[in-house]
Amino acid sequence: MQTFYLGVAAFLLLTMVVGLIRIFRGPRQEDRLMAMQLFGTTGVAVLLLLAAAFDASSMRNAALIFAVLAVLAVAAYARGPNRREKEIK
Amino acid sequence: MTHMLWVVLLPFLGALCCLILRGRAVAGTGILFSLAVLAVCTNLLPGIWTQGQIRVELGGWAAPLGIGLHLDGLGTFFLLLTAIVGVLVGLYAAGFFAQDKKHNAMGRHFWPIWLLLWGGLNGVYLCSDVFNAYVLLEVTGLSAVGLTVLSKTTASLVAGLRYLLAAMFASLMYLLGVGLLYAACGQLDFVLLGQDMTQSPATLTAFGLMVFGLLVKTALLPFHFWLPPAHSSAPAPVSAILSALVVKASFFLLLRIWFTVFPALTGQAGSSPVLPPGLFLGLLGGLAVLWGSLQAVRQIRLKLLIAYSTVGQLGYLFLIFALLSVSHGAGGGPSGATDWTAMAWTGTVFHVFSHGLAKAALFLAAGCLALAMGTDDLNAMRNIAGRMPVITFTLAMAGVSLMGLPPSAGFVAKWMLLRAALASGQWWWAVVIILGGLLTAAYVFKILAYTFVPSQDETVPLRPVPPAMTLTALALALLCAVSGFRAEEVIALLPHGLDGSPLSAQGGSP
Amino acid sequence: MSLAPIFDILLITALLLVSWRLLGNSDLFQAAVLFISFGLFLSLAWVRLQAPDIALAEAAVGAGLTGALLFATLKIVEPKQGRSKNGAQPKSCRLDRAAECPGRMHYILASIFVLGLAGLLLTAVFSLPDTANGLAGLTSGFLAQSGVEHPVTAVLLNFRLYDTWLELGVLLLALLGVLGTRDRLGPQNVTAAQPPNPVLSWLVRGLAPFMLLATVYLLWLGDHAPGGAFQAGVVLAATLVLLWLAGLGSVVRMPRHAWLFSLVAGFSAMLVLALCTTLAPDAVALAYPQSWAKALILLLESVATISIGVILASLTVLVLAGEGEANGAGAAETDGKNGM
Amino acid sequence: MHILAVLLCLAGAFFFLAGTAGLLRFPDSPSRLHALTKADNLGLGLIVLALVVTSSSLAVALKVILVWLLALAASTSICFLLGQSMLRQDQRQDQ
Amino acid sequence: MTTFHLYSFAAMLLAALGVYGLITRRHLLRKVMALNIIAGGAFLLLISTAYRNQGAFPDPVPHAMVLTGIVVAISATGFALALIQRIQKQLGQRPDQEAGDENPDQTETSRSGP
Repeated sequence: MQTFYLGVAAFLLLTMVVGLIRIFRGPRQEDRLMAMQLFGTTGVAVLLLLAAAFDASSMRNAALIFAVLAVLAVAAYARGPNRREKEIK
Repeated sequence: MTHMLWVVLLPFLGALCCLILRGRAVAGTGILFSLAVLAVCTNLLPGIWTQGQIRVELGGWAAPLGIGLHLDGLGTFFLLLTAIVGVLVGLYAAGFFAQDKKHNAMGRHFWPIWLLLWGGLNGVYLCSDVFNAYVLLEVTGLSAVGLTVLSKTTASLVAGLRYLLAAMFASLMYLLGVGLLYAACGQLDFVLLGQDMTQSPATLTAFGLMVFGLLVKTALLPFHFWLPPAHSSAPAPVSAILSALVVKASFFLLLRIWFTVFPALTGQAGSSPVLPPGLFLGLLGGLAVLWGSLQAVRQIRLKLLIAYSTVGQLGYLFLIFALLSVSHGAGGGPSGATDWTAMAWTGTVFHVFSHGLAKAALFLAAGCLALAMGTDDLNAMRNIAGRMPVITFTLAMAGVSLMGLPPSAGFVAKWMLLRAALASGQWWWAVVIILGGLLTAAYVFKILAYTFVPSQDETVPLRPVPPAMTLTALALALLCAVSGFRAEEVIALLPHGLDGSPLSAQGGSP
Repeated sequence: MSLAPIFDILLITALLLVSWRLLGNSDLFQAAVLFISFGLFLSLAWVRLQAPDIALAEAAVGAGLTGALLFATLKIVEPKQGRSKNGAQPKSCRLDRAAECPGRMHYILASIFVLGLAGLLLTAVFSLPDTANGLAGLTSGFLAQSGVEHPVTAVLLNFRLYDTWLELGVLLLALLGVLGTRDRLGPQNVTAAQPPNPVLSWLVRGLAPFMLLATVYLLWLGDHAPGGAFQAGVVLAATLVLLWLAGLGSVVRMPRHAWLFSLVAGFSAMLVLALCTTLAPDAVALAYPQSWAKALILLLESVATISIGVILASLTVLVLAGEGEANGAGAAETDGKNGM
Repeated sequence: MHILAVLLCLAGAFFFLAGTAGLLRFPDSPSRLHALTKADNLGLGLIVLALVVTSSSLAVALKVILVWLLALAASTSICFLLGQSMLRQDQRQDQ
Repeated sequence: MTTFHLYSFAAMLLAALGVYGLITRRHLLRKVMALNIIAGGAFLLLISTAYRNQGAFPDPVPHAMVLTGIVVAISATGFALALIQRIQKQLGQRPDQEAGDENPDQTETSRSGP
């Protein structure tokens, strides 16, 4: 079972590497952030799988923190229009 | 006996007090703590005198596991220099930051950061652990940048950012070296690492990386790019601290890494590499002496001139690596070598001391001038000699020491280095030292010449300078000269310093 | 376990690819996104190398705080990020005059230098033995006397407490440095320049209790398992920043004295320990009294968690607020209404 | 039990693959966003289910489920924020 | 190729890449990122070093060092970014002006206006 989990984790990692293309290409910033978001979720899955494979419960804590704090960067990005932009309008 | 952790504890405690207090109490508290630190440092002197070196294991955990503190004569010299300059700069700062409201706001931030910096510097002089040294490098680096940007001018912000990036880069290179060293040797203590250091690609690379990082931090010639803008755009007391003290801390660590951690690689323990790395450092140092002084001659802003002078004067410090690499590489009996080995050490330590005092005096005097005239352009300094004689005298005294003219402390330093160079048969370093002295004379006389030029309009009003500021600058310059007059006493202290200096530290067990 | 090398190689490819691309391309926004991904891949590497302590910290720092910091700076450095009609980057942020217009020579020299460095580093690493115990043996030998059961916590809070103390000083210094360049003394009443997004507020309201619980949990965990002051501190910091972004108060609503106290609490607690142990005639500097070790470590860790959290959160909030520092009255009102 | 877990895991991996494929192949940003929101939550959900089935204790199972729920909430909000941000920009460009 | 060697090789390559980026990239923000990549390399070296231990757990000392390093790195990064912002703000107006007497809104708005 351990090998199987590792295999699935490796596969998910592969999808992440392939998904990098969307970050490279864009074209919109939101596309890049979307890819990052998919990375985040995939990363959580990989962490959970590795936790199961290595039987290390502390890795699940890392997954938990990961799952939640992915919001932080996007929230910092999508902070509504700047004061400046509003003034221009 | 006083515990040596006090020299770290007290400044930190002071920093916290200054952070929490508000208003006029801040400067008073800062000065009070400065005096206390000076007292503690003086108090440590007898212990070093009798025992040569002191070692403490923090937390009661012996070296490979825990962190040790290690104080010897060399460290004591640096501690004392920091304390003397620290107290006087503190007194100066009390006047400087009381000028107006804007400076008041700066002063509120100055004291906590400066005292944290002081604690970090003292920590470096006690340090005996490569990773602990990394954290201390970060403490000193971040606080130095924090002080640089206090004036909030664009120039100082840009200089501060460049300084920060250089410092981060330097400490990361150092950390990379620490990682390799730990991977190869499995421990972190200076003395223990030095005892079973072997030559392998990993340790050699670690050595290179750590030295590289420290060279960037000490601003040796090709890596000096961050120093002149940072030191010249900071507020005057900060410039004095940066030039006199902060660069010396990374130099101190370099001495430790070079002579204590890697004695086998630097030709200290008999085996001599084909091309001693010390020669390379000496070469860069020699170039720095000439190039830095030459640049200083070309400047027309006083603070920038003094900052370039720092680049040049720091070069002298690196001659010791070249001088000593040959001495031990030759494998001659220590009896013949000790004589001028000791001279090289004495000269270097003396140079650290005299340059620290003189450079602090110069920057403080420049600060007084800038306050009085509103600029530090040399052209504006016409006839300043007649109108501000004390400051001009300070500039002259400090300049005399930098040049290495006879009665001053700088003279003793350069004389010792010169004799060491000649006695060890490396006359070319003597040429560098003399040439550097001449160039230094050129820029010192350039400053003085401007102050004596009679000016057309005598009416440009000068802002009054608080006596606390002029007098502290004068005190530093005089101290520099007095320690030259009293050279015998200071040198008499040095053998005790040498007992604990890395040369013999290998013999003593931790 | 034959699949492990495949996983390793994929992970390393990803790390190198991301960092290469991050440094290479011209779009700063893309670089920022890649930087966050870099943090993510790095924490996978930490987990793979059995360093869950690091993975926990990296999850909060790499994916959370750094990303927020970078996006905030981008907003100011490149206000027209993404939808740029004139893609010119502001000149002002290229301060390195020597590199202002780097010629071919610059690149060639840099390449030679870096290739040499890489060769040196790879040779060095190649010469290292496959197995070595470092200080692991000593650590586990003295673990029983340290007062905690988790070796990393024992190293941080007991064997090498001095480093941890100084490191809290570094944190404090970074914040003091930032405050020194500002006109005001703290993040009090600093608000985002715009009303918070209602969905975000709703989400954060739900998440915040979980996160605060996770902070306490991680702190408590540090005694016997991966976790502890650092991890709990960075999670607390990220939570506080999230609260601020959602317009829910956070560090900006702390009374000045409470805020100042939390900043210095961790550093001072260790200072007090150092003072007491240095002053006491028969004590060893920075050594815990044997029977008190466990309790004192827990106390120090709790205080350090608060300090790390508040310092990092204040730092991030100040950077995030950026030009919004001079708070608009409207935003302040919204903030007041939603304040916790 | 194991077979069920293996199947669930494979299905989850497939959804992640589909999500990545959608991210790469779909022509415009909104449709990519749609593909993403479904794929990653379902993928993670299935893998979590697999881990729950094989988990050694109730605590582990609950924690894994908690991770999934939190990730669900977070990713939904992220996608909403991103969609909103795209919409706002499009409006601005139309003006 | 052991796991240790694989990851420590990667670490060294990352560090070298970071140095290259630091030297050749002009934008300050990217220099900061390059520094963080060097830091990542240094941390990876330490952690892979710790992984070599054959005992029950990896060597905890490098783990502690990296935890310290991560927090140091994030605080220095935050400081650097704050400085970059401040410089940008001040350069957006007139260069070499004192920070005390500035009006951040005016020039910023006019500069970013269409």
